[in-house]
Amino acid sequence: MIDFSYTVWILIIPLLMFVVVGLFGNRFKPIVSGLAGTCGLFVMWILSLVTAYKYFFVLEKAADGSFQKFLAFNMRWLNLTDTLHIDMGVLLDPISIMMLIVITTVSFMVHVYSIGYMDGEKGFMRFFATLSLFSFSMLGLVVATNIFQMYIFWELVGVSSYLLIGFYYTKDSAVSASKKAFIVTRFADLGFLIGILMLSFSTKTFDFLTLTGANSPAFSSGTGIAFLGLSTMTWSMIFIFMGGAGKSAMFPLHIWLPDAMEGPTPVSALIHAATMVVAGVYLVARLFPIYVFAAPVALDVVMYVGAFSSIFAAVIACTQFDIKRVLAYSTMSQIGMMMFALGVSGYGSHEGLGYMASMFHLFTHAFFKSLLFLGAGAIIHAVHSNVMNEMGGLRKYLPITHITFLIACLAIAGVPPLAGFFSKDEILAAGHERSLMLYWVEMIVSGLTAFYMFRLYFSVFWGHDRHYHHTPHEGSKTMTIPLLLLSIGALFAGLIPFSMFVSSDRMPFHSELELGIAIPAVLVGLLGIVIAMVFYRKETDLPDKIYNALGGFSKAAFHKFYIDEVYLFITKKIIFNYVSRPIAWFDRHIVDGSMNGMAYVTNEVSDRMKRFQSGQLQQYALVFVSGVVLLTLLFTYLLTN
Amino acid sequence: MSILTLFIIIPTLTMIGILFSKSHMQVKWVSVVGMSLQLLSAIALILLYLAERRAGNMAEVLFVQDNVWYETLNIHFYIGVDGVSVAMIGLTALVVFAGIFASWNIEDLSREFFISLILLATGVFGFFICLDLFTMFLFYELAVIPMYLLIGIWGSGPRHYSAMKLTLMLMGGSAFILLGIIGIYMYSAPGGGPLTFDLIRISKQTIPIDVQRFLFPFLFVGFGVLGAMFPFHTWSPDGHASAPTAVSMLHAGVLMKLGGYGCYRVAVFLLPEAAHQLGWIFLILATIGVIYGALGAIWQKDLKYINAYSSVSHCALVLFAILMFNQTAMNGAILQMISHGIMTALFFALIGMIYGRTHTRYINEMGGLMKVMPFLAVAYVIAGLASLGLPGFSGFVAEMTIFVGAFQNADTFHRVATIIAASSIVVTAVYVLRVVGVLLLGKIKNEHFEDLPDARWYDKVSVIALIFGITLIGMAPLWLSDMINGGLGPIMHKLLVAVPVLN
Amino acid sequence: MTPNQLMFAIFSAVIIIFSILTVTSRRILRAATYLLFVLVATGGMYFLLRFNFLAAIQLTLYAGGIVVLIIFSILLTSHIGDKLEQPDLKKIIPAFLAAAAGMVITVFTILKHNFPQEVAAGTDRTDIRVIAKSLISTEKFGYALPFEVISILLLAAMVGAIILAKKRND
Amino acid sequence: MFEGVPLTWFLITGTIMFFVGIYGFLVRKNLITILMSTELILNSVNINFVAFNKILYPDHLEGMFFSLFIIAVAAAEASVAIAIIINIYRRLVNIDVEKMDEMKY
Repeated sequence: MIDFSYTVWILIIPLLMFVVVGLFGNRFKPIVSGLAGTCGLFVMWILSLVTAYKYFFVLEKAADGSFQKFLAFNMRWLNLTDTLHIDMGVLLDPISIMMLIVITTVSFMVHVYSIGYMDGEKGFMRFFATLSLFSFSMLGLVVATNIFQMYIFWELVGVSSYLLIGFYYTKDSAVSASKKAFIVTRFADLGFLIGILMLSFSTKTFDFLTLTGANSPAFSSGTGIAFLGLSTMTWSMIFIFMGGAGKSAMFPLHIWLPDAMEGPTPVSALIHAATMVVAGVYLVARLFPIYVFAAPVALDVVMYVGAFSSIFAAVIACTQFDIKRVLAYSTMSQIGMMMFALGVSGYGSHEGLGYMASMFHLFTHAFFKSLLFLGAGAIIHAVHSNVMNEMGGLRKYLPITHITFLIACLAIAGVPPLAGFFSKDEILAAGHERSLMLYWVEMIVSGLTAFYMFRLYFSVFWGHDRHYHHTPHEGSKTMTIPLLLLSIGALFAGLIPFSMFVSSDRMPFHSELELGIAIPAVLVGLLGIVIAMVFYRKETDLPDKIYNALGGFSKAAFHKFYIDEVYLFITKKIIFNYVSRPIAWFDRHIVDGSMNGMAYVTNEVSDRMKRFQSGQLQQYALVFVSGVVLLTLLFTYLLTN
Repeated sequence: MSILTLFIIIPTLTMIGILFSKSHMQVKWVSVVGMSLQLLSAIALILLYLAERRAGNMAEVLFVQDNVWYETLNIHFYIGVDGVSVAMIGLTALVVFAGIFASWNIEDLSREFFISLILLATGVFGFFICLDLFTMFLFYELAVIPMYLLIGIWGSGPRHYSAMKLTLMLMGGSAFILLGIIGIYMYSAPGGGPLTFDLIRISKQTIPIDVQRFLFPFLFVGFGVLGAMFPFHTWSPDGHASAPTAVSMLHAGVLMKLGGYGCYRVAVFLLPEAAHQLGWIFLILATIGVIYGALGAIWQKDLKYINAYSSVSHCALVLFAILMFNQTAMNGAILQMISHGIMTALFFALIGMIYGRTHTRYINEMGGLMKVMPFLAVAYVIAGLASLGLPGFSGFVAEMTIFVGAFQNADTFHRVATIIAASSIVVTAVYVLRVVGVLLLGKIKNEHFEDLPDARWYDKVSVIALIFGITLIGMAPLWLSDMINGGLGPIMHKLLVAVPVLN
Repeated sequence: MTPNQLMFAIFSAVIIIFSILTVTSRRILRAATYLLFVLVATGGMYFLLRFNFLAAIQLTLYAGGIVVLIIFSILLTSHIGDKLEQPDLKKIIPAFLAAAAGMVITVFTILKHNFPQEVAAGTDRTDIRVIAKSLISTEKFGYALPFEVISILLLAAMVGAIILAKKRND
Repeated sequence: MFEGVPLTWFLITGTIMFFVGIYGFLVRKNLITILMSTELILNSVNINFVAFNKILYPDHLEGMFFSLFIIAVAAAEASVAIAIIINIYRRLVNIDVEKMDEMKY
C-alpha cells in the first residue's frame, strides 16, 4: 500500500495561498500574488498528476481487479450524534482523481491566462486570492470523504463563485448576477441539505465508503413508502439531486448561469464551464450506487431533467448573440447530456456505460469548453465587446485564437477524432440502450450543438470586417500559451481509453466504438456545421427569415423561454411584496401594536386614575366625608348582625 | 476562592478604577485593561476547564464555591461552571472586550457610560457562573437595568421610547421569571428539609407534574422575552436601532443569550416533564420566529432593523433547538448562541462604525462603500457570510448541528419543523446579499462619502477580535462542541429519566 | 320647661340658625358676624354647663381673637361690597347629601343609644384653682405635658404665621 | 340629664352644627369661609366634649381640658391658616379654593 496522505497538501496549498494572498497580498506588487497563485497551482498540478500515475499504474488493484477506493487522509472535524460525525479528509477513487486532474489542469491554465488577461485590473490580488479559495473548495469537494464534507465545500464553492462573479463590484449587473447565482444555488443547496438530513436519518452515517459500499445501509433502510408513493431514500436522493441541479444549472435552476457570465472570462472558463458546474454531475456519480439500487425513480428524474435541460439550452443557445451566453447555454446543454448519461446508466461494466460516458464527457468537456471560454476571453480582450454582431473577420487579427477556437468547436461538435466525438458517442450509445426517444433527443442536441457553435465561430471569425476602435491583436504570451496547451487536450483527450480507468464499479473494461451510432452522430454534427456555414459564413438574411418563420417559438427562445421573468415574478412580486412586506407591516402594526397597545391601555387607565387627584380640596373632602359616612353606615348598621 | 469570583471582582475593580479616573482617555484605558484581563481570565478558565476534564474530573460542575448570604430564605452565593457556562463566559468576555473598543468614540459622560457597560457585563458574568436561582435572578436584573440608562442617555433616534419599551418588556419577562423561580423554590424540597434555590439540588428532585405545567410557561416565556421569542420580540428592533454601538453589541451578543441560557438551564432542566408536554407550543412559536424574522428582515431598510430581525430569526433557532430535546440539537443551541453572539456583535460593531462615518443607516442612501472603506466592507461581507451560514464560520457549525440533531427526532412533527426552519438559510442569504449588494457594492451614491476614513486602530481591534472568534469556531469546532457536550450530560440524563419516550 | 331648658333651647336655636347662615351667606363679612353669634352662643352653652372658665376662654379667644383675625383677613382680601358667587348645584347637591346622610346617621345613633340617665352629682371642680393646678400637675389628671406641648405648638404657629405672612424681599 | 336638659339635646345640637360645618367646608369657595366652617366643626366637637364631661363624668375634667386644648389648637391653626391665606392672596390675588389646584397629578 502506497502512502497517499500527502494528497492533503493539494488542499492545504491553495488554502494557504488564499490566506497569505488575501491578508498580505496588498503589501507587494500585484504581479507577486498572481505568480504566487500560479506557482501554487503548478505544484498542485504536479501532485495531482503524480497521484494519478501512482493510483492508476502503481497501486495494486483490489482482489476482484477493481480500483481501490480508500481514505488517504481523515480527521474528525465535528461530532454530531453518537453515530454521525463530520470528518475532513481525502477520498481517492478513479473519479476523484480524474476530477483532481481536471481541476488542477484547467485551474493552472486559467491562472496563467489570468496573469495576462487581468493585467492592470484593480483587484488583481483579490482575484487571485479568490481563485485560490475556489481551487481549495473545489478540490475539497471532489475529494470529500463524506457527504457532509462535500456539502461544506459545496457551499464554499458557491461563495467563491459569488465573489468571482461579482468581481467587478461597481457594476450593478455584476452585483445582481452574483447575488442571483448565490441565491439560486443556495436554494438548491437547501434541497441538498434536506436530502442529507433524510439520508443520514435513515442510514446514520455520512460516510461515502459506507454509503456506497456493498452493504450500504442505504440499500436496506428508508426503503418503505414514505410520501407520495416514493420511499424516504428516493426522496432524499431527489432532494440531493436538487442540490446538484442547482450547481450544475439544470432546468429549472439554471437561470443563474447565463448571468454569471458577468464575471471575468477566466472565471467563466474555470468555474462556469469546467469545474464547479459539473459538481452536480460529480455528486450524482458519487452517490451512484444508491441511485441505482435504492432510488431508481430518482435516477429517472436525473435522466429526464438532464435530457430536457440539454435540448432546452441548446435551443436557446441558437438564438443568443452574446458570445459568453452562447457558451453558457452550451455548457448547460452539455451538462444536461452528462446528467442524461448518468440517468440512463446501470451499474456494472457494460451496463454502466452511461456512467463512464458521463465522466468521460465531463473530462473532455472541461478541456474544450474552457478552451472556448478562454478563446472568447481573448476575443473580448481584443474587441472589448461581448456581442457577436459587433464582430466579424477576426481570423486575420487573432490567428492563434482562431485556430484554437476552431479546434474546440470541432471537438464540441463531435467531429472525429477530436475529444468530444468519443465521449458524446458513448453517451449516445448508452442512451440508445435505454430509451430510443431520448436517444433521438440527444441526437438533435448534438446537431444543434454543432450548429450554434459554428454559428458563433463563423460570425466572429468570418464575415464582414467591422470597424473596431483599435486594431484587434492577440493578447500576451501568458494568454496564448494556455490556449495552445488546452487545444492539445481538446485534440487528444478523447483518445484516452477512459473505460480502463473509470467505471461505475471501478472495474476496468473495454468499450467499443459503435459505428451504428457514431456515423449518424457525426453526420448530424456535420449537417449542423454545414447549415451554420451557409447561414453565417457570408452575411445573408436567411437566419432572420428562419427566425421570423418560427415566430413565437424563436422569440420565446430568444427570451430564454421567459424563465427569468417567472422567477422575477415569484421573488420580487410574491416573496418581496406579498410576503415580506406584509410581514414587516404585521410585525410593526399587529405584533408590536399589541405590545404598544398594552402599554397604551396601562397609560390610559393611569391617566384616568390620576384625575382623581384633581387638586380640588373640596373634592377630596367630599370623598373623604362620603367615605366616612359610608363606612360608618356599613360598620355600625349593615355589617353588624 | 474559586477562579470564578474573578469574573465578578475584575469588573468591580474596573468600575472603581473608572470612578477615580481623571480624563476621558484614562477611563478608556482602565476599561481596556480591565476587560482584557477579563478576556484573559476567560481564556484561562477555558484552558483550566479543559485540563480538569482531561484529568478526569467528572464532577457535574467545577470550580465550586458556596457561601450563604441570606440565611432566612436559604439563599447562597453558589457558583460553579460546566462546559456550557464556560463557553458562554468565553463569549461574553470576547464581546465585552470588543465592545469597549467599539465605543472608543463615546465623548459624553464617558465615565458613566463605561461604568454602566461594565455593570451590565458583570450582571451577565454573574448570571452565567451562578447556580443559585435567586442569585442568578439578581444578576439577571443587574444586567437588564443598565440597559435603560445606556439606551436612554447615549442612544439615538427615539431613544426614550425604545429604552422604555425594551426595559418594560424585559421587566415583564423578569416578573414571569421571578414567579417561576419562587414557584420552583416552593417545591424545591418535596421530601422535606429546607427549601432551596440551589439549581443542582433541585435538579435531583422531581417537582410534581401539575406544578411543572403551571410554572413552565412562566419561565419559558419570561426567558423567551429576552431571547426574542416570537411574538415577544418587538423590543429588539426598536431597542437595537436606538442603542449605541457597544450596547447593541452586548445586548444582542450576550444579553439575549441569557434568555436562551435561562430556558435551557432553568426551564427545561428543572421542569423536564412539562417541557416535553408543552414544548410543542413553543416549538411552533420558535419555528415561526425563525422564518418570520428572516422574511421580516428582507423588507427592512435600516441596517440595524435588518440585523435585529435577523437576530430574531437566529435566536428563535436557539429556542427551536432547545425544544428538540436531544443532545445534538441542544449542543447546536449552545453553539448557535455563541456563534450568533459573536456574529451579531460584529454586525452591530460594523453598523456602528459605518453609521459613525456616514451618519445614516438607510441602505438606500449608501452604496459602493467597498471602495471607500475596504476594511469595514470586507469585514461586513465576512459577517454577512457568517450569518448566512457559510462553512468556515461559526454559524454553519451551529446551524448544521441543530438541523442534524433536530432531524434525528423520530416523529414527523419535529422533522417537518426542522425542514421549515432549515429553509430560513435561503431567506437569510437573500437579505444578507441584498444588504451587501446595496450597501457595499455598486457605485458610490453620495459624493460626500468619497473621502470617508476607513477603520481606525481601535475599530480594527474590535472587528478582528470578533472575526477571529467566528473563524476559530468555524474552522475548528470540535473542542468547543465536545466541551459543550460534556456539560449537556446532566440535562440529557434528567430529560431521559423524566421522559423515557425520548430515548 | 325649666329655665335651663329654655336657655338651652335659645342657645341651641341660635347656634343652629347662625351656623346655617354662616355657611350660606353670600356676604363674607356677614358670615363672619354670624359666626361670631355662633361662637358666643357656644360660650353660653358652656356657661349653662357651668364651665365658667371655659366659657370665658371661648369668648375671649374665639369671639375676641379668632373672629377678629378672620375679619381682618377678610378686609385684607376682599372688598366689603363683594358678594360671593353662588356655588353651583353640582357641588351643593353631593355636599348636601353627604352632610345630611352623616347627620341622619349620627342623630339616629345618638337617639338609639341609651345614655345613663342619672349620674351621682360630683363636686363642683370647675374652680379656677383646680384648673390651674391640673394644668401644671404631673400626677394623675395632671396636664403638664399637653400644656407644654400646646405651648410649643402655639410658639411654632406664631413663628410660622410670621414667616408665612412676612413680605418676601426677594 | 343636666338640670333638666338631656345629654342627647347637646349631642344633637353638636351634630347639626358639625354637619353644617361640613357642608360649608364642602361648598364654600372662599378660603376664609372654609376656615370659618372649620371653626364651626371644632366648636361642635367642643360642645360634645363638655356635655359628656358634665353629664356623664362630673367628677372629672378631661372633657373641659380637651376643649381647652382644642381652642388653643384652633387659635394656632387659625393664625397659621390666615397667614397662608394672605400669602396665597398675595400671589394669586384671589383666595378661591377651586383655583388652587397646582398640586394635582
